[in-house]
Formats: sequence, structure tokens, C-alpha cells
Amino acid sequence: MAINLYYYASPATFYQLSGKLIPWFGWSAVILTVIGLYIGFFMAPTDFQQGEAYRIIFIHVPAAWMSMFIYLVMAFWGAIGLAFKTRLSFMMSRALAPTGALFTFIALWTGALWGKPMWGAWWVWDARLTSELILLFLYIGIMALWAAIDDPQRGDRAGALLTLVGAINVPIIYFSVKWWNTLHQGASVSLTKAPSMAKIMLIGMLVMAIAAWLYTIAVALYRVRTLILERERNTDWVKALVEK
Amino acid sequence: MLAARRRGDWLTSQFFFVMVASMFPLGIGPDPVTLKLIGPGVVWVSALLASLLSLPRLLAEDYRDGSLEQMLLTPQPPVLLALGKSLAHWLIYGIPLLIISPILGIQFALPAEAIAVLMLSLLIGTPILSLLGSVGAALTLGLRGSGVLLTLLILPLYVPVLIFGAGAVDAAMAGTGAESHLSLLGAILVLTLLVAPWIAAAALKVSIE
Amino acid sequence: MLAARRRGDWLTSQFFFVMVASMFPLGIGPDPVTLKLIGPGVVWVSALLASLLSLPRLLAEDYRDGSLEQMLLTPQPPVLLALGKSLAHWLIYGIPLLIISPILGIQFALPAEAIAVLMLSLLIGTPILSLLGSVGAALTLGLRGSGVLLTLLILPLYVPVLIFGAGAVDAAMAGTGAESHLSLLGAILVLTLLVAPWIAAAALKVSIE
Amino acid sequence: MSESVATLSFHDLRCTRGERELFSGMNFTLQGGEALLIQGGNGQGKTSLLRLLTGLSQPAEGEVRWRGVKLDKTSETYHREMAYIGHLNGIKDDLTPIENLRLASQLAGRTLNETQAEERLVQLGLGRCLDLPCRVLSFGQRRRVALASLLCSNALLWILDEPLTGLDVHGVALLENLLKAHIDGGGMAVLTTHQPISLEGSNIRTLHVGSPAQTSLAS
Amino acid sequence: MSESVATLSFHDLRCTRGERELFSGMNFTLQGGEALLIQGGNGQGKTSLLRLLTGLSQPAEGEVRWRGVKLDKTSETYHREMAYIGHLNGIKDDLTPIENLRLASQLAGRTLNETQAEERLVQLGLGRCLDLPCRVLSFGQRRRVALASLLCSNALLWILDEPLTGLDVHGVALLENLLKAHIDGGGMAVLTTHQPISLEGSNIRTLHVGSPAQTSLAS
Ligand code: HEM
Ligand SMILES: Nc1ncnc2c1ncn2[C@@H]1O[C@H](COP(=O)(O)OP(=O)(O)OP(=O)(O)O)[C@@H](O)[C@H]1O
Ligand SMILES: Nc1ncnc2c1ncn2[C@@H]1O[C@H](COP(=O)(O)OP(=O)(O)OP(=O)(O)O)[C@@H](O)[C@H]1O
Ligand SMILES: [Mg+2]
Ligand SMILES: [Mg+2]
Repeated sequence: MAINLYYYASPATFYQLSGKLIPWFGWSAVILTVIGLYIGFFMAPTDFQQGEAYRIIFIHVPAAWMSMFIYLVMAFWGAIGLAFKTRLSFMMSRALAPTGALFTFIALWTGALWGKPMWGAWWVWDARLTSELILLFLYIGIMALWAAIDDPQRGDRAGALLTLVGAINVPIIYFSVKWWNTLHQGASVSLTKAPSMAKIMLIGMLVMAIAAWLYTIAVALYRVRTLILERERNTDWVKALVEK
Repeated sequence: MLAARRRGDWLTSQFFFVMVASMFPLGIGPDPVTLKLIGPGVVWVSALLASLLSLPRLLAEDYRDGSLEQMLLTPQPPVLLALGKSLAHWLIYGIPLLIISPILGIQFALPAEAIAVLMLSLLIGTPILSLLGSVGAALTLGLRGSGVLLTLLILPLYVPVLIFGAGAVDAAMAGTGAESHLSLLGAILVLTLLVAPWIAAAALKVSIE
Repeated sequence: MLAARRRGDWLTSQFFFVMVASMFPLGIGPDPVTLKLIGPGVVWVSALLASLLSLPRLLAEDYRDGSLEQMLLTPQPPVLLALGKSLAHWLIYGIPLLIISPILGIQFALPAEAIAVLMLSLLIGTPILSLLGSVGAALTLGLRGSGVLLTLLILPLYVPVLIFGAGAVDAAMAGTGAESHLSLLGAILVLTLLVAPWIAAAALKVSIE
Repeated sequence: MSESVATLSFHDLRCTRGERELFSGMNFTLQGGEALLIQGGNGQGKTSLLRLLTGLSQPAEGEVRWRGVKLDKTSETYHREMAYIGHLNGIKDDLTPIENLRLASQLAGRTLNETQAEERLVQLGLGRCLDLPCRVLSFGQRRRVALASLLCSNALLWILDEPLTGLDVHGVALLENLLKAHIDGGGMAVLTTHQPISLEGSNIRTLHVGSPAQTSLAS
Repeated sequence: MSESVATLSFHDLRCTRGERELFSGMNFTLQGGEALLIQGGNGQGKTSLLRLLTGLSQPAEGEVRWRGVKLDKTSETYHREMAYIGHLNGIKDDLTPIENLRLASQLAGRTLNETQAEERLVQLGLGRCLDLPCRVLSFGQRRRVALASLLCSNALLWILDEPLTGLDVHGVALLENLLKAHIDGGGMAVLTTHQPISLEGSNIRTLHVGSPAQTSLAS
């Protein structure tokens, strides 16, 4: 088992494997997005309180989930990399950051769009909104740090350390609605309770969430492949690959 | 340890806060009701900015003249070094701020009780800023544009301190009791005290390579 | 000249302002009426602080690596060098601030007209800050504790700019017309443009000896 | 016990910078009473090698051992017995030479009183500069302050990167004598230099960094 | 016209630092095709003298003349014809060697295209480092970048403070040849060094800074 793990942790094998996987993830992401959007915009009923504006939930919530989840995954890979000095885990972490920042931005943006009709303001300084904004800043900070460090090894480790420090923010975002009484809605999907919203809405959101997942994986794998080529361009296997 | 040797810095830091915090009434207008309203927030934001302003110097000089290398080569564990640096930062930046904060409070027409809470919140909060700041300073050591980068990395981490710190004073003024805010601040302090020096030490080692 | 080469800095500066200005609502509380009241002042104070934070880097690096010496040894007159440095500072600090200021205005719920005046006042005011700042940076070059010392020297000089700048926006919001404030700012700009580079050049020569 | 014999050894060291490999397969064992002179042209990796030996940076492959133990396991002992002077002097510009020496000792957990510090500095020809902040000292004088701090460390192993830089002829002779005394007294030293250094009589071994072919290419 | 003859001369120069007098009554006239080697131990005032000659600092007494005109009256011409390399390299860590050279030329009001810059750098043995930021270069390589920038300046008068520092044997030989070519081609140079430098065949004059008595005292 251990041998196997190390086998896949080697950039060369990983490169081959991921090349085969990317199209699968990519296409299923596209298909699921279409289905999800269809459910969201044509099948789900109009909300009796919020009218049509609520449909933004199908983008907002999956994006918000992903923004936090990706950060945790980055922190996980960063920690693994620091502990075991595996090159690949740092690359995973780097590959995920832009997507995470994108989803954070989408969550903020759709939230703001939604906030205008719901709360009458684009932006309020509510705990969840603020902590989500901080998450965006963290993503940007980490990417800026990577950009500023020329030496890839040093950049990897410095970025991983920062990611770890910032990870504290994710539970704050998630629980902010519980800890402070905020304008923002509390969690209505949870594993322990029965969901409090219409089934079709839930399905639509879940489909969109899975699509976002698949998209993230596809893009991350693609970026990792590029990173691998860049970093390992002096190794024999990359040279062989390029010559092919 | 070392930074404390510079006597002049002490006084300058104090002036700095007074000046930053005095700029707000100038920019905003002298209405005492407004001033009172924004007072705690402004003092706290000034504290954050002052910490940011003094952070780049914390390690950069040692890095450039090679003494940081030498410190890492002493038998002392790097964690102690990082802790010492945070302490030094707090001594030249936090303490002067504490001493001067009552004056700022008076400038903003805060009631006496609120000033006491303000000082208490600064006493708990500023060490957190120094500890987190040392992580940021260690990470950005020797990088190009490190000053602005440092701000970018560190400000998001400072936000909770700001919220609870200013929140405590606001709560005291509103009469709802500042204890919960202060105890949260205290919890953050304990957490950062346990975690930040290790991360800063690791970052130092990475940066010096 | 030189500083403009660093592309990354641009974006970072922009984020920097957003972050600094975002801290105030966090510290002060989210009430939109208060925010509107303090908005212009806060944006202007942030502009001052951002300028202060970026000043130490303006010359210090060139001083340390010896390129400042080399620049003084070029056939160009030192006044041009000082002017170029101020310009460089304004490019990496003033321009991003201008671009981002409407967003800050929205954050503070300012009316559209006030935002226009805010931008205009920043357009006239920030070059003054850069020009004055280069004098301060040149004077404190290579001194110990130069960062804080710089603040101490420069902030008092910045105060008039702050008063007229924020005053212009306040006046626009009160409907009393911002022209007089803005034209005063303009006069200050002309004056500093004529005087500051010479003083900065002289200070540079003294510092480099 | 084999561990208590003072040896510095490195095995199969490989060092990469960016995408470039500086050297690989470096092996050496240095014992008390010996000095190792590392040779190689500009940019061949001498400084990089020395930094690996101090433990400040980590090799891409291979390991460095002190008294038979890997560096990261014995860093406290090692740092107590080793002193390093790099291209940077590691002295504080705002402090006087005496203050610098005392501060360095204090950080290393030793105490050094003022007379001792003064003695060392006078020995290195800095008698006239004791009370000046290091900022105003000349290039060579600052280098001498760093060397004085080396002497104060009482270290067994000296790692010196171009210690002769900036020293005048008297300074070079002085340092040569100090080095000889240190080695002949059972100490160890690893050093690099581009200038001729005469340590004849002492036990000097040399090691080449970078292939000679590379040398001619690079310079 | 006497002004158009390229001479650097200084008259009755006196230099003080703090309360200490470094030297006084220094006189010299240097003509085209000559080099001046300034000698003296550490801290005797060589660097201080060179800085007086560049015009970066002002003498306590006496004056420096270029083509017969006092420096502060002719600084623009002088700075066009003179190049100085001090203990600091004056290169930007964030830029690559090529960018550094081009920036320096641009600031001096000249233009230098990429191929020219590359040529100079290759001439100085930096062919492998053209695209690396100077931050990662080795000590000697950074020194070479500074020397390349000297060559690009086309200056008539070179003022070099310990130019051999950090250079390996090939580097020293290279610089000696460059210096010889410069002087023999009618150029002028003022330099200091603690290392032996062999410029035989060229017209070298020497000047001592600090009394020999002081030298032995100080070192
Ligand atoms: C820019 C502003 C906003 C931000 C940054 C934001 C952020 C977030 C985040 C991070 C989540 C996921 C957390 C979780 O699952 O508990 C979330 C979920 C959600 N948001 Fe927002 N939001 C914003 C505006 C809004 C607005 C205006 C509304 C509608 C009134 C809204 C309604 C919701 C709903 C219904 C959920 C799903 C909660 C659940 O079922 O778990 N959000 N938002
Ligand atoms: N990121 C990088 N990519 C490629 N090469 C690099 C990188 N970083 C450093 N180098 C090279 O690594 C080498 C480091 O050399 P080092 O400082 O160890 O040389 P040295 O032998 O001490 O030279 P000197 O005699 O000049 O002090 C240099 O040749 C430098 O160009
Ligand atoms: N404020 C001061 N008071 C007393 N002496 C001073 C002061 N400032 C500088 N000095 C002395 O002036 C001298 C400056 O010497 P300078 O740098 O010119 O020496 P140098 O000949 O270039 O030496 P090196 O060979 O080490 O480079 C030093 O001896 C220094 O100690
Ligand atoms: Mg070296
Ligand atoms: Mg000198």
C-alpha cells in the first residue's frame, strides 16, 4: 500500500494518470452544470417569499461551499508537503488556489447581487460576509506570496505555512451565522437534520455542487500537469516526453 | 531582545499613534458625538496600522546584515528566537501604545469606563498583533515589495482582533458588558501564543535558505 | 522610472487600500449613516497612511544597494532624480488609489457626486503627498529608526492636504460647493511641485555623503 | 564512543539551485586538527556548500554529520561548537564593536565582559574604533569586527566564507596566524578564498567544487 | 585650451571623519594613459579619498578639479566621463543582469540594446546567468555584473574601490587585462586594492594614504 502511494506521488506517474482523467472530469462537469442550471431555472418553483431572485442560490451556495472546501484541501496538501516533503502535494496546493479564489469571488459577487433585492444593500458588514471577504484576501495573499518568491521550493513552503495559518478562517465563516446573529441566512442543509427546503431545490443545488467539484478537480489536475512540466523540465522523463 | 536597545524608538512610536489618531478628527470634523461613536474603532485601526508600519523593520535589518543567520546558528531553538522577536516588537510598539491610549480616549471624548476597557483590550490584543506580525514578517523576508506584501498577508489575520477589540469598547459604551469580547480576545491570544512562534520559526528557516 | 517596472506591485497597492479602508467599517460598526459621515475622512486618512507605508521603500533600497550613489553620479541633475522618484512613487501608489477610490466610496455609501469630488481631490492631493514624501524619505535615509522618524517628520506636512481634501468631499456632500477647497489644494500642489524636488535633491546629497 | 570524536563529515551531497545542479556526490570527512580549503571559481557553489555545512540550508540529497549524528538531530550541540562567517558580516551598524561582540555572545548564551571584548578587538587592530558605531567603520574594519566575534565564540569548528576579503596585508597575516593556531590546537576549519593563503605547516586538505570544465565556462 | 585636456587633479585635500583627521595636504595630478593606485591599510581613508574624487562627498579643505575646473562647477561633464564602483555594487537584486545594465545606461542617458548588454556580460563570464535575478547570483558574479556596467559606461576615468574583491583567479586576470587595455588606450583609472595586482607595462603611479606609523598602529 505504502509503495503504491509513493508510486502515485511521483510526478511522472501522476502526469500520465491525470492526463487520462482530465477529460472525464471536465465533461461530466459541463453536463452536470447544464442539468443543474436547468433544474434551478426551469424546474424549481418560484419562492413564495423571495420571488425569482432566489434562483441565484443555485450558483451562490455551491460557490460558497467550494470556496471554503478548496481552502481546506489546500491547507491539507500544504501540511502534507511540509511534513513529508512531497513535491506533488505543494503543486496540488498551488493548482487549487486560483479556482478557490474564483469561487470565493463568485460567492461574494452573487451574494452582493442577491443582497440588493433582499437586504436593500449590496454590502453589509455582517460576520459571514466579512469572513468570506477575508477568505478572498487570503487567497490573493497566498498567490501574491508565491508570485513574489522566485525559488519554487522556498515559495512552496512559505505558501503552505501561510495557508495553514489562514485555515482558522474557514470554521469562522462556516459558523459565523451561528455564533453571531447576522443578516445572512443560517445553514439549511445539514447532515444531521432533514433539509428544510423543497426537494427539487436541494437536488438542483447538489447537482451544481457536484459540477463545481468536478470542475475544480479537472482544472486542478490541468494546472498540476503544467506545473509538473515546468518544474521537472530537466528530468529525463519530461525531456523524453517533449521529444515525442 | 535587541530592538529594545533603541531608546529613541520608544518615544517616536508614541508620537506616531497620537498623530495617526489625531488625523481622524481633522479629516472627519470635530463633532463630539460622531467622534465618540468612531473613537474605539479609530484607536484600534491605528493600533493595527502602527503595528504594520513597524513590522517590516522587525526582521529585515537582521536579515540584511546577516545577523539573522547568526541568530539561527546559536544553540537556542528558533522558536525562542521567533518568540523573542515578537516580544521585542510588542515592547517597542505595544507598550507605548498602551501608555498613550488613555490620551487618545480623551481626544475622542470616551467615558472613563470605556477607556479602561480600551486599555484592557489593547493589553490583550496588541500581543496578538505582534505574534501574527512576526509570522508575516518572517514569510516576506527579503522578497521584493515585501512591505506591501506583508500588509496583504497580515491584515486579514488581524481582522478578528480588530473586531473583538473595538467591539469590546463599543459594548462597554453600550452597557452590554465587554467580558465576552475580552474573553474571546484572550482565547485568541492563547491560541496564537501557542501556534504563531512555531510557524514564524519555520518561516524564518525557509526564508533564510 | 524604476519602481514602475514591477508589475505585481500595482495590484498589491490596490488591494492594500481596499483592505485598509475596509478595516474602518469593521472597527466602527456597520451603521451606514455613520459610515457616510466618516467616509471622506477615512478614505483620505487611508491615502495618507498608504503613502506613508510605501515611502520608506522609495529610496531605502536604492541607498542600500548603492544604486542611489550611482544615480547621483549620472549627468542628470539631482533635482530631476528627486522629481523622478516622486513621480515613481505617485505612479505606484497614487494611480492605484485613484482607480480604486470609487469602490471605497461605495463601501462607505457615498453619493455619486461626492465620489466624483473625492476622486478629483485625490487626483490633486496625492501628488502633493508623493512630493512631500520624497523630501522626508531623503532626509531620513540610512538613519536608525528611519521609518518612524519619517512618519514624524512628514505627517504634520500632510495635515493641510488632509484637511482640504476631506473638506472638499464634505463640502460637496453638504452642497456648499467644493471649488474653494479644490483650488486651495491646487495651489498647494503648484507650490510643492516648485519647491519640494529641490529640497529633496539637497537632502539626498547630504544623506549620501 | 564514536560520537564524541569531533568529526564533520558529509556524504553524497547534492545541491541544486533553481533548475541548475551545482554539485553532486560530494564526500568528505574532516577531523580535529585539520582544515578544509574549498576551491572553485565564481558561482561554482562554494558558498552554497558552506551553507549546507552550517545547516542553514538543506541538501537536495545526501547528509551532513557532526560527531556522527545528522545535523538536524544535533543542531543545538553543533551550533554551540561551530561558528560561521559568510559574505555578510552579521554585525549591527548601530552598535559599537564592543556592543556587537557582547550582543553576539549573549545571543549564543555566553557572557563576555567589556574587557574581554576590548581585548579581542585590540588584537584585531581595532583599538581606535572601540566607541564608534559600526556604520562609520571602513569595509575592512567591519570585516575585522566579524572576525573578532569569531574568536569570542570559542568554537571548535570555523566555517569561513572568503575571510580574507577586504583585509589589508597585516590583516591577512594576522588571520593566517590565528587560523594556524586554531588548527594546530586541535580545532577544525572549513574555508574558501580566491586569494593566496599560506598555512604551510598546518594540515590542510582541499576540495574542488564544480568541474574544471564548468569553471572555464563560467568565468 | 587647458580645459579640454583630460586631467584629474586634487590640491591640498584634507579629509576628516568625526573628530579624526584621516589625511591632509594630498596633492596629485593624473593624466590620460595613467593609473593611480592608492595604498594604505584598513581604515586609513582610501574609500574616503575616492568618494571625494567622485564628488559624492566634499573635502574639509582643498579641491578636486576635472579638466582644470572645480568639480561642483563641472559635475555634469564629469559624471558623463567618470564611472565609480564602490564597496557596494549598485545593482538591483530584483532585476536580471541584462536589465541592470540597461537600466544603468538609461539612467545615465545612454541607450544600450539587449545584444550589447549580453555581449558585455558574456565577456565577463556571466553567460549562464543572463536571465536570473541578481538576488540569486553568487558574490563574485554580482561583482562581475557591476564591472560589466562599468564597461558599458564608456567612461574615460574609472574610479574603482577594491575591484578585485570576490573575483576568482580568472576574474582577476580578466580585470587586469581590461584595466591595461583601458589605460593603454588613453583612459585613466584610480583604484585601491589589498590584493597584488599586476599591471606591469602600463603607467601606474601610487599614492599612500595615512602615515606608515598609523598603519602599523591601526592593524
Ligand atoms: C456578498 C454577500 C454574501 C456572502 C459573502 C455570502 C456567503 C455565503 C457562504 C460562505 C455560504 C455558505 C455557508 C454555509 O453553507 O453555511 C452562503 C450560503 C448561503 N447564502 Fe450567502 N452570502 C452572501 C449573500 C447572501 C444573500 C444576500 C443571501 C440571501 C438573502 C444569501 C443566502 C444564502 C443561503 C440561503 C445560503 C445557503 C445556506 C445553507 O443552506 O447552508 N447569501 N453564503
Ligand atoms: N534559481 C537559480 N537558477 C539557476 N542558478 C542559480 C539559481 N540560484 C542560484 N544559482 C546559481 O548558483 C550558484 C551559487 O553559487 P555560490 O554562491 O555557491 O557560488 P560561490 O562558489 O560561492 O561563488 P563566489 O566565488 O562568487 O562567491 C551561482 O552560480 C548562481 O548563479
Ligand atoms: N565619526 C567618526 N569618528 C572617528 N572616525 C571615523 C568616523 N567616521 C569614520 N571614521 C574612520 O574613518 C575611516 C574611514 O576609512 P575608509 O573607509 O576611507 O577606509 P579605507 O582605507 O577604505 O579602508 P578599507 O581598506 O578597510 O576599505 C575609518 O578608519 C573610520 O574608523
Ligand atoms: Mg561565495
Ligand atoms: Mg575602503
